[in-house]
Amino acid sequence: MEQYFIQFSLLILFLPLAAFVVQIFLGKRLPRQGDWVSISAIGITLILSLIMFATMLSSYDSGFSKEASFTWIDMGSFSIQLGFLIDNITIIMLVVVALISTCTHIFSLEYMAGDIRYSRYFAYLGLFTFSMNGIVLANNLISMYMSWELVGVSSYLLIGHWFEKDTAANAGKKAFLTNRVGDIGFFIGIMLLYTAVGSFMFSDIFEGVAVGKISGTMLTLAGVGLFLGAMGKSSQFPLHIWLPDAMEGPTPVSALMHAATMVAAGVYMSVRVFPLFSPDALLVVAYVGGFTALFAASIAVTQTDIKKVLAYSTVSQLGYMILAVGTGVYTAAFFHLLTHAMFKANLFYGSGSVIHAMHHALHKKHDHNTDPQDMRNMGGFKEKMPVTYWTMLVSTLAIAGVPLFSGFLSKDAILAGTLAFAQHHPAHLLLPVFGFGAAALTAFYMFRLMFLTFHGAPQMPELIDDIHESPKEMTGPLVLLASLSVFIFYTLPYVDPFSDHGWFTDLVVAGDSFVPGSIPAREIADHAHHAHYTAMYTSIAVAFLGIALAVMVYLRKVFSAENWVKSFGTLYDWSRNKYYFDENYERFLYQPFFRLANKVAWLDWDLYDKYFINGFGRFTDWLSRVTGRFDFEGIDQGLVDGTGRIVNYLGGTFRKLQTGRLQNYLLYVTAGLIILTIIQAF
Amino acid sequence: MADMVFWCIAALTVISAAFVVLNNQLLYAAIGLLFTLFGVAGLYVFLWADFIAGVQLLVYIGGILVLIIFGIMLTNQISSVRLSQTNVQQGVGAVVVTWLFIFLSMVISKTPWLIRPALEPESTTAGVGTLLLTRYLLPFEVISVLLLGALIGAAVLSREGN
Amino acid sequence: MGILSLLIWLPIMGMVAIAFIPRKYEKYIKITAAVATGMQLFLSIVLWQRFDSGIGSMQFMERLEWIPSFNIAYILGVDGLSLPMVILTALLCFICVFVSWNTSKAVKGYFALFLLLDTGIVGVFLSLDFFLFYVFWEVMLLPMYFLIGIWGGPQREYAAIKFFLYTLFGSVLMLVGILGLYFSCGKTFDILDLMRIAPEALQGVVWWGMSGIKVIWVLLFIGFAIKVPVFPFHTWLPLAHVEAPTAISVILAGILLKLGVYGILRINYGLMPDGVYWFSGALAFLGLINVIWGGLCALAQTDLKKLVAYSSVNHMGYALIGMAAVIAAGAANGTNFKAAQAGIGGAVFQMFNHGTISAMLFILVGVIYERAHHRDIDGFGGLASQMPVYAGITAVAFFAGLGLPGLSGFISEAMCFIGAFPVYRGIVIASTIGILLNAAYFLWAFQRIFFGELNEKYNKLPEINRLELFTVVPLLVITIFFGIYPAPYLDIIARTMDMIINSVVSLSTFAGM
Amino acid sequence: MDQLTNYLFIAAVLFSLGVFGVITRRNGIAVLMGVELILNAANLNFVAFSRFGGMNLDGHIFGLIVIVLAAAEAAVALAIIINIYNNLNTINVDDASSMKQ
Repeated sequence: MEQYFIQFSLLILFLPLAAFVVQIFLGKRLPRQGDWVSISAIGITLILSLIMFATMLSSYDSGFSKEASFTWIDMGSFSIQLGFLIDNITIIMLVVVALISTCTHIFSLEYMAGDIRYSRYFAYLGLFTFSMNGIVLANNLISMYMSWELVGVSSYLLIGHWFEKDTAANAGKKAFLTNRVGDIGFFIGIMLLYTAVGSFMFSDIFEGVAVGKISGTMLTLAGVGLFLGAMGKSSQFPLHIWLPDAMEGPTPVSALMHAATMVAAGVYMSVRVFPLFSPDALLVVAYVGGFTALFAASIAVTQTDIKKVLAYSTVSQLGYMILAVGTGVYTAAFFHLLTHAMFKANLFYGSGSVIHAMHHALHKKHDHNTDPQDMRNMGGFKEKMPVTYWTMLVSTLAIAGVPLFSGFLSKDAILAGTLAFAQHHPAHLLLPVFGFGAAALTAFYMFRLMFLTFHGAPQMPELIDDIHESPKEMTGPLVLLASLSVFIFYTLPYVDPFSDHGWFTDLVVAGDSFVPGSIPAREIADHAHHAHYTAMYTSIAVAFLGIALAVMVYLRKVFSAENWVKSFGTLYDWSRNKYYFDENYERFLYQPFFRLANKVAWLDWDLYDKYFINGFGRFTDWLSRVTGRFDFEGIDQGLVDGTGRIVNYLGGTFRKLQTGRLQNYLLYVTAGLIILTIIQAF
Repeated sequence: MADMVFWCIAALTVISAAFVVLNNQLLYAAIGLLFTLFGVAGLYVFLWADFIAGVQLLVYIGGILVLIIFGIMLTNQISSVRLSQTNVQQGVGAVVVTWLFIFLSMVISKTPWLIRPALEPESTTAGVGTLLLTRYLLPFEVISVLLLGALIGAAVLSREGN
Repeated sequence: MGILSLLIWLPIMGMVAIAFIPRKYEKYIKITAAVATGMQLFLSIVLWQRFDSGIGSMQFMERLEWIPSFNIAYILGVDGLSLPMVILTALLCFICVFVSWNTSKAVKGYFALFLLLDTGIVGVFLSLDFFLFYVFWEVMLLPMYFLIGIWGGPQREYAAIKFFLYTLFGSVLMLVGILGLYFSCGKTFDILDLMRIAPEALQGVVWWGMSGIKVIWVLLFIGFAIKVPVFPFHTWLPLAHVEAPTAISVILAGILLKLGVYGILRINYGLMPDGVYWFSGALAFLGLINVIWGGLCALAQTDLKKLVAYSSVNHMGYALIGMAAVIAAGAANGTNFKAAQAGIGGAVFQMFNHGTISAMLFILVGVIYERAHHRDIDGFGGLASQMPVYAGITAVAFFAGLGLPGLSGFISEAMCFIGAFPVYRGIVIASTIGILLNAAYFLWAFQRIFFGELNEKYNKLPEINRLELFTVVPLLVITIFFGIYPAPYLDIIARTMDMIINSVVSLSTFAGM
Repeated sequence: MDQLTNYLFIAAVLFSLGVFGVITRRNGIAVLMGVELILNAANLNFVAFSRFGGMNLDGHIFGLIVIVLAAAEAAVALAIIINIYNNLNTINVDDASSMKQ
């Protein structure tokens, strides 16, 4: 089958785009607003991805790689090749994208039913899938960057799907602009690499790095530049502000883009270009990732909006992955990306299911003021929504890092890598602290979410009778993804729940960095292996600590949450208000910026143009007045009119000769002629 | 013989020209003009200009003169007694014109005229025709357009009730 | 008469035909204009088909003596630099006839002047004699003055006179530069001859203690910079764009601004390669200022048309930066031919792309202005639900303006940056802020106009109609096509770009200075 | 008769008489007749110069053109005179002075 992979990839790439085009132009006129077009396109994509996946498993070759390129731009010297790079990472990522995308499509059938822009919604999903696959398949920086931006646009469009709400429109814009900040870094990184190496292809760039065409500070800067792009897309501190706001979009979109795939693009890209990160750049990556993991988790603890909790949880988990890239265990990062995509998408679908139920219940009560996403209005949904509850529980266990579930394996791999890194670089002890701290917090806030939503007494008892389980289109994806959160799917053909050893680790093997002087991948893996058990026991311990705390506070009510709030006053406020990031950005970044823009516009129009440029006009005007005066009074009145007056006088004298009789004139002429000749003759 | 004829014609021309400008009766003046034109035509013949002489007869006498006589007839009621007119500034005019004539005579007699030997007399019609249609084609066309314009203009101007 | 002459004189024929149509038959006047420009468009496509993109030098040359005593001739020719501009001109003029289809004020005069303008523009792009070039340059100016001054908005007279004086100022400097070249390079106006003669003839020429090359370069540059417009000479642009009728704004932004860049590339680069080395740093820096200044000004605007106008200032900055990259090919900069090609190719591509994109933006502004009778960005709101098709097209146009991949603007901007990066690293990095500014002002404006609750005043606003669609869609298609597959364009220009780069590199003695 | 000056003298006489007529006559038609005399004098000169300049036919052409002009002039002039007469009932040139200031 491998010989067909390129054709498959082409289909995988362009089918969703075709669906997008069809939906945009014909969507509203098709039966059922054309949702079947999108579903069938994405379905075929999924099938093709699965065929590729199956082929990969059957050949079981960790070194598999296939590349195809074509010349896109050729001006003689300057040329750009675009193409596909298909290896095991690509195939796994394709499956993730196709799978989550298919689930989202199916989930949306019910969730978005009756929406005024139903066909438009599916169109944008198609555009997103296309551009996401573009990132995944790229074998060069240019097409990756292009898809990167297109992903940003589809995110903009989908977040702003309900653009009548100002918050949604703002969130879309914020997402796009924040991403653009990262993209600028990405682009500068691309330019640095291209200038040094003369190619955009990953393989050429790696080769160039290996032979030292670019090294030292420049290489670090290029790496940081590329990573800036990843920070934007993966919502890392300090560019994390857009992702929580992005929850204004429809929940299935949040599951697809802002949990599983699009935000993971940053991680995917870091994994792809890992071989060119210099040690210094990696350190930056590690600290940003580690800090984000802890920082976002600390915000998630106090949020009351169910989607906001999940959003910050996503930021935190992405921080984990980035941390893993930074500490060198990038395969672990990719592993976590894979498992996280499944359980986080599932959590979002679960929250979507809850919100859907709340929404309908509130709708029935004609209550439009209560926020259907606020967990303080929920509670006791366990019996009413059993499927949602159980599937979410599985995912929560996975994300908390409880053994037997997928998250445990991947998180453990990351923590092991981080710990090993700290063991060999004791100066960076903070990194594992970030990691384990975030793990404890994750367990705590996730169970807080579960308890507040599903356990305890209903906070709004009048609603509870109208809360119903969601229909099959929504529970189907829930069940599917929940089952994919079980460890067994990742460790086959082995069945050891405490080791991540399985098809994934066999097929995705870390390669050496191309930066001269880096630690070989083999050595990093050995270090991580040694740290494995320490990390595992610690992580199980912190996870259970977090869970126990949540049980005591929110289930058993041994401690009162209110008292905690009081004793941690300032800290609570900060966390509750997301450390005032939005406010401070607004105050110290956006507002000064707008003021600058207004100043510049004022300078340009009201000062420069009005006084300087028009000043020329005024000066000329004044000058012309002065010369005009001189002209009129001096030359015109004096010289010209003076001549005129003299002529007038003479004319008065000579006019007497004018008889008006032609014959007189003729006589004068003849006489004059004769007189002239006489004068001439003598 | 030829000499005598020449002088006779010259005399006829000059005398009738004087008659044209001096006679008070307009009709007589016009008759005088007729003879002057005849005389000039005769002089043309002496100058071997047969074609011009013919044209002089046809156009001047047959056309212009008839036109002038018509003009006289139309602008003076036949019943009114004299088709006459009065002159002005005759004294001054005579002096000036005499001086003019003297001056011209001096120029004519004092100028050393360059005379080219004449060829045998022959008909000029063919030569004139060739020249008109070759070297002077443009003036020829222009003058014909002018003539046409003048005629149309004259017709328009003299229309009744204008 | 060759095809190039035909291209130039077709609109004039149309103008003469219109002169004979009585004033009251407005429809036939419009049809005549459409036919003239349509035939021109057809001819330009024929020209494109017959153009050999493997040759970088002039093709379809025409030559006639005009005023032999001053060595002035009627020389026409087309190469990879001018061909796309000619096609763009023909296309935009054709479209603009339909944009102004509903004009009701003095239709006859409007279309007659419009066709005269068309002739002037095509003439500038095709003429290879400096004198002829200047004549067409001025021919263009006058109809523009009347078109703004008579058919414009409330401040039209002020805008027209400002435009006129600004441009005339530039023309005068340019004329002085032209005469300087004429007298110091063997008294010829033939640009191709000058290209051979000038680089050597200008060596060591000193006027009033200044190098002759520098003086002429600066004179010509200012003349062209006013058209571009480069930063300190840009203030005519917002006013003229805002006050001009829609079709004229389209021509202004779509083509007239390109004349500046075209002139710099054709004349300054072609004739004075030494000056390129001397000036390219300043050029890149001016580009940076254009990008940042234009972006910030656009961000602060409340008038939609003014925003688009300032976005032109911003976008032309990228082209300037790309042009400066040409020196990367020189020995002093590591003979990076790739970068030079990317930069100058990007600049030339940016000319075309900005031509289509800004034309689209102005047409779209015109559409909304015709319906709502104002252009205040904050005065709309929620139009996306009322006019979905219009909103969609505007979204694509805005995205093209902010350089979204998949649309043509991205490729040219990226090429400009990539090309200039090796030589002007700092300037390029600073100007990437422009990418953010682009996105900020376009998205913010888009949100204020189209998102949010529908403004009650506009719940009866009609959707974009077929005629307007007909004017926008071709540009939209071009933008998307070149965004996906830019090769056809780059193939046309590549060899000519090579010639420009080579002339700069090989003829320049400045590299060692 | 074979001398140029003879013809020139005759032409001079005609010319002088024509000028005299134009200066003195008050009747428009008489003035016109004076003009005809002047034209004939000029014509005579043309033809005479032609004859004694080596039979160069250019003079004849000029003569012809003068004749044609004379015809045109006479036609127009007479039309004008008749018009004046119809409007003012006089053809004295002095009386037609309504355009005089």
